[in-house]
Amino acid sequence: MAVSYIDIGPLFLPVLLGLMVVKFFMVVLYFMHIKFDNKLFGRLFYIGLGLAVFVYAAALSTFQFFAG
Amino acid sequence: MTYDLSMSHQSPTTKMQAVETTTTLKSVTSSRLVRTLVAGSFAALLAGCATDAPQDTWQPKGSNARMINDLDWVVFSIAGVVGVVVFSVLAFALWKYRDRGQPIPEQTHGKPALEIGLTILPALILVGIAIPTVGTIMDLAETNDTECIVNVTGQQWWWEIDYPVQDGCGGIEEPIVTSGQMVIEAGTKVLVRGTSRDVIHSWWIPSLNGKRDMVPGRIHTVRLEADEPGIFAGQCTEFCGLSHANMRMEVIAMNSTDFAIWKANQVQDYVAPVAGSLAAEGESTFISQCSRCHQVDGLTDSNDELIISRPDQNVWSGAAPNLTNFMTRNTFAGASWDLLSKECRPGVWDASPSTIGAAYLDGVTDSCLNEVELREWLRNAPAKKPMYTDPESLEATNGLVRGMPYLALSEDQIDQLVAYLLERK
Amino acid sequence: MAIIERPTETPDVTNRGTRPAPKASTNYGYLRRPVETTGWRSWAFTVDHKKIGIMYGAVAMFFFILGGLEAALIRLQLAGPNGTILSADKYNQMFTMHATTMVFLFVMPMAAAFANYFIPLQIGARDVAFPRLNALSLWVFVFGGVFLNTSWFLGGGADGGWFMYAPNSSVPFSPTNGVDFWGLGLQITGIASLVGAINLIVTVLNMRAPGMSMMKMPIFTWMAFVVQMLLLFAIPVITVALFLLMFQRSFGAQFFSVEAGADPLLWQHLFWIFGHPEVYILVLPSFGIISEVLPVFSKKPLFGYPFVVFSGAAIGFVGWGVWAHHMFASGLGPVSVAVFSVATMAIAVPTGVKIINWTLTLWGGKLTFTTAMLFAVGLIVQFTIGGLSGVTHAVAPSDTQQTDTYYIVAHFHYVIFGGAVLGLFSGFYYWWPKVFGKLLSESLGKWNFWLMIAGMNLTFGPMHIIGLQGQPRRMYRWTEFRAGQGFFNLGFWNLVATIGTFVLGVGILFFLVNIWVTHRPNSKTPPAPADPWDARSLEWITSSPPKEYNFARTPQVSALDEFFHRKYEDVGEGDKHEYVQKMTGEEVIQFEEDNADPNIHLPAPSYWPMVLALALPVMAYGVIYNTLLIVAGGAIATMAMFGWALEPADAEASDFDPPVEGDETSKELSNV
Amino acid sequence: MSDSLITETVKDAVEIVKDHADDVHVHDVHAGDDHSGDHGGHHTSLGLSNTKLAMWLFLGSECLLFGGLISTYMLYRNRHSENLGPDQLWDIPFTSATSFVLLTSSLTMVLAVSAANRKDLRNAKIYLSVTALLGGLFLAGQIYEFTVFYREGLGFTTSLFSSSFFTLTGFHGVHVSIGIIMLVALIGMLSKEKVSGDDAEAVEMVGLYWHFVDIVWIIIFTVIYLIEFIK
Repeated sequence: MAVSYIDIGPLFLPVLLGLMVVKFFMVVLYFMHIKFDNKLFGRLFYIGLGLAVFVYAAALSTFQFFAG
Repeated sequence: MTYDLSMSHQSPTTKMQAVETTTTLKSVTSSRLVRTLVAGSFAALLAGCATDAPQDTWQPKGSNARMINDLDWVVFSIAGVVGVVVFSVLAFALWKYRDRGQPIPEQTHGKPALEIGLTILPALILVGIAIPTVGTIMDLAETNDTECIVNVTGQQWWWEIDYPVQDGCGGIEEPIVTSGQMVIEAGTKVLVRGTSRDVIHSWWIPSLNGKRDMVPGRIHTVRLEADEPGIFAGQCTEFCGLSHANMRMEVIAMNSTDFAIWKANQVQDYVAPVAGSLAAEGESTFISQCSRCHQVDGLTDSNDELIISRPDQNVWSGAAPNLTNFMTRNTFAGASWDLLSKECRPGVWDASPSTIGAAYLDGVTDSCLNEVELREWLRNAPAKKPMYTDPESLEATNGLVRGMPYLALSEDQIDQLVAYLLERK
Repeated sequence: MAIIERPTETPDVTNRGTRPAPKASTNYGYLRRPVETTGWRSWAFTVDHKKIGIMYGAVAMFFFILGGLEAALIRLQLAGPNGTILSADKYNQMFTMHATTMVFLFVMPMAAAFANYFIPLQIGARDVAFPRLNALSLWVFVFGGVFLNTSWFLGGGADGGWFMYAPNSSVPFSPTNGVDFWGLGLQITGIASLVGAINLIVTVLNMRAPGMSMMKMPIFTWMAFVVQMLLLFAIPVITVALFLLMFQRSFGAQFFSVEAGADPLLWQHLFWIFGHPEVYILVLPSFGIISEVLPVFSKKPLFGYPFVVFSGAAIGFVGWGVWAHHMFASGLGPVSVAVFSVATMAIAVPTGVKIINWTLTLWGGKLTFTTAMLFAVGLIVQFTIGGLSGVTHAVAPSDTQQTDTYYIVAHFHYVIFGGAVLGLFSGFYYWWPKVFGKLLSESLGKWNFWLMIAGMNLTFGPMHIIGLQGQPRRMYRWTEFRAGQGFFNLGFWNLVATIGTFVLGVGILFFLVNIWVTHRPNSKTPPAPADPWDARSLEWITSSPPKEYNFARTPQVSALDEFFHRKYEDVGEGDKHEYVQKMTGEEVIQFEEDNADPNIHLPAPSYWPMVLALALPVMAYGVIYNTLLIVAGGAIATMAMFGWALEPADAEASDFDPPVEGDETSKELSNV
Repeated sequence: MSDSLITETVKDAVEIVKDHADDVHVHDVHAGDDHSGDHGGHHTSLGLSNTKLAMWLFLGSECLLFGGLISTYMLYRNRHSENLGPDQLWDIPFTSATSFVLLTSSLTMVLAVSAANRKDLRNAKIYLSVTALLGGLFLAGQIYEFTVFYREGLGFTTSLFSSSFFTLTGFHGVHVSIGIIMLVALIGMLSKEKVSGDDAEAVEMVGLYWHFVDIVWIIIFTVIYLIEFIK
């Protein structure tokens, strides 16, 4: 959390999101045993995760490209 | 209005065959063959049965609609050919391989090379369609070349059309506000900027361009250009509630001289009715019954003060049609009913491009008024066009009406109002 | 949870739970298990996937008729200009509820009926992975559907269209409770779909008979599997949208209030991200059904099985990238429109692959035109027309002329009626003897087929013309001024469409008559033979109707089209093929029964699924009428969940009435 | 992530097609060989636990649910009145603390699962209790935070920002609450030996759910709270 208080300028967002992703996958891979368990469990979960990231990113980006 | 006999003749018979399906097993092949043929000439058929429906999407009368139509023909032809091929192969297989006591066929699970080939083929066809499609999308989105700006605002259930002050449109020095009918100059590229005051509506003049939703909180643009003078009908096509079916609009294109006359007329000073006339009584009825919502520019009250309507205090969408030049339009109530009587209507609507401007500018005269329906409307508007005016639903809108309420006008008052409105030119 | 088939001699392979199963009598409170084998209780509390499948089908059929009546009213209203049969308000409710009913209460549950009944049979399982969850899905769907339709009696149905665009769905624009019923009803049926999806996916992945690899699975199971994956991921998206709508309408949130700065396109994105996969959810099960039927009546395997499987999966995946083609006119920028337009064309490729494969399945076959086969061929023809008109509005500029007109109505009815519904009917005729032990009449079936085909083409064919000539949809009336001139004007085609509706209705009536004729008390229809169609897949290697435990012994699978290969042998040499019958279907089944498994263990019925399902509409009424009901419903749900968790999957012998003696509970399963 | 997923899937697909093309009648009894389980055996075709498969499917589905709510928030996060936006309201040190509490509960959940796997039910129950307690603490923090916001004038219906914020965090809170109920029920059922089926598996299932709720919060905390500091 200390990161919040150090001014690293334009790097802030990527670093923050990078840390988020790292932490996310640490929990999924180790705490939730995806790394050690049968691959199928992970695949089923990643399909959902991937679809979510894809469709919602695409939907939000159409609001950005909105050109009248 | 011409009725193209050469085109409409061959179609009906073939079409009837298409829908006549026999019910015996024997005729599987024959009826399927018929359907195959029909599917093959699908595109031709649909054009064939054109009956000059005013909203026909396949009779473009402007540049954008023509761009779309050109693409349509390519796509429909390709689809037609694919359909013919598929149905021919299918019909042949059904006939050739019907059970005639042949032995059990080889239990083949397929031929990968054939499969891959037959996967690539449709992909190539679609690439062929995709390229002109993307090009057309970009061309249609072009708005930099427009020469005139007209704003449209949808609300339940009519379109307000206004012309902001601009150098375009041949110069507009004073804003013009009208409703239901958009008047433009033929051959001019018009930029329509649209939005909505309540729910989503959609602006669609099929013979000029495809539709575009007009969304509250956003401004969407669409480009219109009419080749020649004429009346081009359209309709709201995004479901917008109770009276969605009664929300229409027209675009009237005229030559530059006529358009200049129309513009000048729209900003004319108010002419009060002759004192003591029926119309003068109508003016006071209008002030007492209508002017809270409907604006008539230049109308003054007994203290000679301008009357400013406040539809925002009475109507949920916050607007009501401006009636200053009511009788210069030839439809009313969301362009759902004609102001012109049945007898006079063709004189304007079916006029040739060279005369239509003048015919339209004549407006609605005493003898040509569709008095029956206008009176019905004044007598009980919600009965003619469903609107939310019952107390139960008014609660949800803080007592504001949606659409025009029942005003309980007497027949005398209606007489007066009709007389008054007839002078609003 | 319920491991439903475990021969006693097999050790617990998971090596985990070693404690003996808890005693039923001491574990789950006051209610004795409902173990009746006859009467309504044997249906209401069953966990048997076959009974659940039949009930799904019956309820869906009821809603089909209801939705059909709604359609008939719509068409009557539009038969002539200025129709007066329905008011504008009632008309708007009618088309909203027609679409909602047909999509959510007919096609989806009917596909669920087939999936429930046939997936376990086709993969050689004794039941689904979670039998009680299966019962929960059924009852949640039934109560959800009933809840949704009670709106007719409580102030009117929803009137915003099945797409329910914001802000027209907000309270000021739709002040009755119709939209609330709609939103909550879909939430409830969504739960049914989600639970069912998880259940069936686990079943397919984990309950296959020995030897049945994924690529030896019958094609219907494959397509149903893809559908369940689509449901699994699509339902939560509509759930979000419906929650936002509920918060907007019932709790004053601002999600779609433009005055507060909301963007109405948010709803459209959420709705169509769900809505487009939904289209494939509707048609893929029928694709699966006819992919079973065509090979059987062509005496030939499905051509290019792996291609059909992967094109099905590809449709499933690409289907997630095309939702915005429902929004070409809604004001997306040209870049987005171009991207989605091209993506939409891409999805035509796998769809085309399917049509090509079906045609090549027929090619070189030995075709018999039974009713099931006619419906399957009918699907190919009608769906192809729908597919081709679909390509014409994948082209975004053309779509701006076509969208929201009757051309679109024509298109999706060719796709959904011509695709999904004809496929379901093919399935009815093909599997009727499997499910009910009697063959439906073929001659009535042919009347049924030809009237439906004639009816649908008369109804939906003219809509192409009506639409391209500019008649928008969702209008409670049309006028002569916009109908064009001449005899073949829009008025003529509107009338033809209405007449077609009644032809279609008569066609469907023939189906109901067929059922009646076959099953009426003094019917002369003999029991169907065990293998009436010379079928190819696993569900036929058991009696018709199947016993509670499905298979006398768990089948060993060694081939795609296992049943065919057990019956026929290729005695040809080299490239020459000659097939001789080594066993009849009856003999194959007899052989299996002679080698029956000694112990079969099935789960016992339960009250809890129904109780839990009942809690949901109670809570939903609470949202509309009184918060106290939410609390009451929540309490019922909590009680049901605890009762469920504490109830063992299998009943004790002493729970039966009269108590079952000794080991017999786990033998023949007369108990379930 | 998705890259390797795609290559893996394609690889499998190729193998399956190859296997299929070789000989469709081949007698293969190694069902679902592409992912044969650790446990072997044949009472499920993959040798996997039905319940665990179901749980992962459910969690995959939940990604789409939270994705929709997060997207709604992202779209509307700037639509609020001048002085009632995230910058004025967020108390990052406080939320960091409650986030830390929730993350810690994931650790105790792992310990509970591992204890249950060792059949050490006593410790498992202790760790489950600590997990529930930490979850409760997080929830209490969230409720406190909500009341502070409310007192500063941010109601559910105040603005688009407030509606979508409360909906998103509220949904997460409901998930945490359900998790706590599951934990407490599990502790009770373990004590009275009423878990139908396998104890360790039951603990693992609740654990998977709990970790998921935790990783959702990782995303929420980043994109909703921390990201406001870019401005």
